[in-house]
Amino acid sequence: MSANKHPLYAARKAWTLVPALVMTLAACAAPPPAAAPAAPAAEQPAAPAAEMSFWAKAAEPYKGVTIRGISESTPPSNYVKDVLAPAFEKETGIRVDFETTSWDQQYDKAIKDMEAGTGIYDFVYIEQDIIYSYLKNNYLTNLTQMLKDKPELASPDFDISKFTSFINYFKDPSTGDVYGIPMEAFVKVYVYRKDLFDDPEVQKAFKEKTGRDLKPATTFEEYAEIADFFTEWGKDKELWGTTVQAVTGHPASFYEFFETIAPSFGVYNWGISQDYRASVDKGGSLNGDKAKKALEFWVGQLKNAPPEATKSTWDEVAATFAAGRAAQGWIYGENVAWIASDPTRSKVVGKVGVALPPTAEGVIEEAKAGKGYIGYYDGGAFGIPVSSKNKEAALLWLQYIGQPAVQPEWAAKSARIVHTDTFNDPKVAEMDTQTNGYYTLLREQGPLFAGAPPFPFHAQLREVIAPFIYKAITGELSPSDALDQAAKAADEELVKLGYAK
Amino acid sequence: MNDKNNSTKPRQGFLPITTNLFDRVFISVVILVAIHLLWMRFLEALLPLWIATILSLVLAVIILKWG
Amino acid sequence: MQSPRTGWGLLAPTLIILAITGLLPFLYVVYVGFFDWNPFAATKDMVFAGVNNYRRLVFDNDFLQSLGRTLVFAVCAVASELVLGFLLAQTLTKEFPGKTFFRTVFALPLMVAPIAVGATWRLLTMPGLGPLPYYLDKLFGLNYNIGIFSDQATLTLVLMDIWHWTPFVTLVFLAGLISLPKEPFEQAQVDGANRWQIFRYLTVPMLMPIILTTVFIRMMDALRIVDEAWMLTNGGPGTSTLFIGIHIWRIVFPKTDYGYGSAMSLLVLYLTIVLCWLLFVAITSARQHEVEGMRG
Amino acid sequence: MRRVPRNIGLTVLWIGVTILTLFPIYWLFVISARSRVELFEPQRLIQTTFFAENYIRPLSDRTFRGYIINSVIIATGNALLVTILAVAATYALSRYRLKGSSNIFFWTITNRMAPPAAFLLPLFLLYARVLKIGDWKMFDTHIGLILLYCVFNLPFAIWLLKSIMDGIPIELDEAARVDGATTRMVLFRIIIPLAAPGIAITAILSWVFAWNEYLFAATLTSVTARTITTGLAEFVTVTGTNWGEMAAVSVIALLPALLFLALVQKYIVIGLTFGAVK
Repeated sequence: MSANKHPLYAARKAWTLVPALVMTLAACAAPPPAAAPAAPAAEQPAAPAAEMSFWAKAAEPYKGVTIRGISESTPPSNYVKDVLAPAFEKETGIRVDFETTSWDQQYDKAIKDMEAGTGIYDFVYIEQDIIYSYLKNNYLTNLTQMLKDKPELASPDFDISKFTSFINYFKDPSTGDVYGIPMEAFVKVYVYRKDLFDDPEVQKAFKEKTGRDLKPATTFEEYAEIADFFTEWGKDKELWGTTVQAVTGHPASFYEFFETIAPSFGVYNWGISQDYRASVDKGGSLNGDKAKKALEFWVGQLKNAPPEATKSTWDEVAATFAAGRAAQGWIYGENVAWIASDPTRSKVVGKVGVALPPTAEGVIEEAKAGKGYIGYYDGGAFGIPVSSKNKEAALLWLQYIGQPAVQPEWAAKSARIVHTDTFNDPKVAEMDTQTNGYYTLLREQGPLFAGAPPFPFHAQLREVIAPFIYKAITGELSPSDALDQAAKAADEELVKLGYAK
Repeated sequence: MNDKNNSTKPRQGFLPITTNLFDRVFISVVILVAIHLLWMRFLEALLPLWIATILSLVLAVIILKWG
Repeated sequence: MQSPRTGWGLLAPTLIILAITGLLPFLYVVYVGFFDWNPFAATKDMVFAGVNNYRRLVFDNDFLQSLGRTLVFAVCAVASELVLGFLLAQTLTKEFPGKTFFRTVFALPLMVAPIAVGATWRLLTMPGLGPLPYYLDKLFGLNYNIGIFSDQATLTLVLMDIWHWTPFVTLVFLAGLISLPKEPFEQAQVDGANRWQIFRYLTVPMLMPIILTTVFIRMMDALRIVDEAWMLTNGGPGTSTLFIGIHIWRIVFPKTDYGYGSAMSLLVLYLTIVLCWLLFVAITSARQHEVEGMRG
Repeated sequence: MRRVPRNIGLTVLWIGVTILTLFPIYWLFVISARSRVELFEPQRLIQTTFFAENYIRPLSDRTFRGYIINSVIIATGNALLVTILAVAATYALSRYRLKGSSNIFFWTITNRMAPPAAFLLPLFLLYARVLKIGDWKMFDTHIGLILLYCVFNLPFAIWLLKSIMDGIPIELDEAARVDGATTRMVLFRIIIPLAAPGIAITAILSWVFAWNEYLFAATLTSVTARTITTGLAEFVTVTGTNWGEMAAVSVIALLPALLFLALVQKYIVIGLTFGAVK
């Protein structure tokens, strides 16, 4: 048989198609030359002339350096990437390559880089809950020390004392030295549908049913009552009584329980004791009565939540509330702003009420006395890995994003506040009205909330406990059994990790 | 072909398939791992692990030679 | 016969690249597998642990369960794909209006990125947001919620995998069916064999190498499914779809338990290789059989 | 006699199959055309409005266009490399009596079997610390991913091409050799033309797999070589998964693959036929 007569010989054309295709594709995908001018230039924060000369002068030796950073792709980060980084480059000649990616990816990559000491990243996003792990492993540069050592790099305009109390989470507890410059901060608050709560007819129906006046819940009994009522009332209206952030398989459900529900029942620090014990008989409170009551309450609210609750992370919970599918719920503060103000994303613009989360008896008093807390103060900062090879340029950059001049615009664009003064800005005041007082709450009640407990084993322990919470959600385990088993597993893990003796 | 070593030539031993040297090494390693894992799961409480090691090495020799 | 040296020369680049990107990391994982190593433990250093990781593994119920459910998933998915793929390939050997169009469109899922497949199915099945739960409830009164019911979640994952990979199986089978010699079939019809007999005694044996090869390549991929399942269910509800790939991911990433995760990876790799090797041997002997059968 | 109605039946069957095949993709498109306020409307199967912003925003974002270009470079580079290597390798495995060639064949395939998660750490170390020249690292480079994708594409390509090579009668080579042809001539004049459909399929499937890969790309790239699939993960954020834009980018990512499919659909089965014969 000769090659030419082979039946497949004709099909050879397919081969010639490949390069042609590739070229077509490349042509399609290539950007038009010079099509994207530095758009953000117009939004550049106006800085006084004197400061400009400081940045330019201090950055002189580092001109042309590229620093690289990584963060989660959030509105505050995207603002940094799109606005602040180009502005900084323009002033200093230091280029900022800023990688924004998903939440788990940014952790993984930053940790790999710092653990291996490769020095890929010159600044990394530090979420509040991971800082203690990073500090334990000496991943981060001491910024206070570095500013002292290199006064020529210290901006006259950068002042640690201008920050809100949130910056305390990024200090080494023993020395008070700062390791991260906060770039976002929120609290997880109780939100409710103001329009429904204020509706006379709804109020009447509620009064008839329960004998009480309809107002935002301050206790869990009231919360459950309101949830029951609205679930019943909203049966044919696509409305449910509460949101529950109860996805299984994703840490979001673990966080809602341990950072919001459990503390407001009086179980702090995940129920882990000072000497790192979890179960009650070893001195912890993870499977104590309060924790069990809290889990029972929370899982019990699933019946009042829309069907997507068990697939809901913080994203979907916010989306659910924004779609007008829940009468009340716990929502991370960074979402409150857009839910209350952005009509392209939310159906409940202008109908959102914000209040302190409901609490069990005595918890508010404990929080005020500084012995406890009622919910989660979340946020993140940028820090410089010890392995970075461009620490000086990165230090300038961190001061740049920490200076007062850039704060108001940034806050208005992405609902985050890290400076005390920012609260007074007119733009923020306007947002405050739109959200019915979220920013006032953040300012005045912020200290009642707290960040994650100072564990150097945050993610490790979370992964051990979380499956039991998942099983409580699906009903595979009763809340009581789930916490008993979780406490046992947590104790074993803490011994294995070498923290508990 | 002038093979210096005959063992790389495929042959039929007591194993149900035709094997060459690499195959037999591979089978030995697979069995070695399997024996150790099963030993740890079921027998280690009674007998120490090194017995498994000796056992699987003996088996490996048998397979390499006559497999 | 040409000199083996040219042959090795042609093979060398492949072997070198695979040695660097495949073998080297493998050796490193073997090494780490013998250590206790978690950078966020009280001691962040690697501590030699002998076979302790493996000792823990064989008693680790979470791991064994995860292994079990991965296997169940892979077998269910691949078996369904084989049956469906075979039936659809049969229909494609015949002429009917619109065949080319259907065949082309059918290959579409193959082109979608696994992570996008997961996202697509999540949008499809998300309660409150997806049409599937809505219409199942409206039309059949079925309470479909993959956030609560584990069997539904597993079933949905199997369906997703079928949707994604049946086209591939179908195309391979179609290619196989087209290339079968015609004569034995004509002869069998002359001899009065019925359809079942033709299928049982002619088609299946002659297609055996292809069937086995397809099982081989599909099993290999189904056992290490991560992206799609991660996007669709996150391993939930509870831990009911926590496949081994996701389980390892959890151990290695958020938990940063590098030693244990490495040991686990290796054990899974070991099991996959053994399974695939058995299939491989079966394929080789099936081919030999076929060759001998043709000669005989 | 029964033939006509039965084949109409097949058409009906395939219409059903096609609807099932297309519906998830259609839904992806529907979501990509919806604004966030429209998301919770599962009952609306027909999309009448089009929220173009989902497409405009990523497409007007320079970084995102960069991702697409990176994906094109990496997928194409990898497909070409894999195809060339696989042709050479399978030719060697098929035509030369190499010691332990079936073992080598099996070993190459095992490279595809590893559960990737644990292998990312050594790969990261390898790329960030070992494979570097001065300041240049393999980390976050196109060439790095092109080489890495060989790990899962080469086994597949070799598996596919090996049987194709075996299917080409060895007598053809021998006849050519008798006429004085060199190895290169045999390869280019006989083997490659004959195996062309199979080679094309190999290249296309490799391209698709490389285009779609997520995990390695997410770990081993940072800014300069990020691909479109890693871009997808950026939409899953604390402030709400941006399903609309994510779906839009998925649709965009699907387009080149679709184009491929439309252009080569004729050869897919022919290409596989060759491979499946033996």
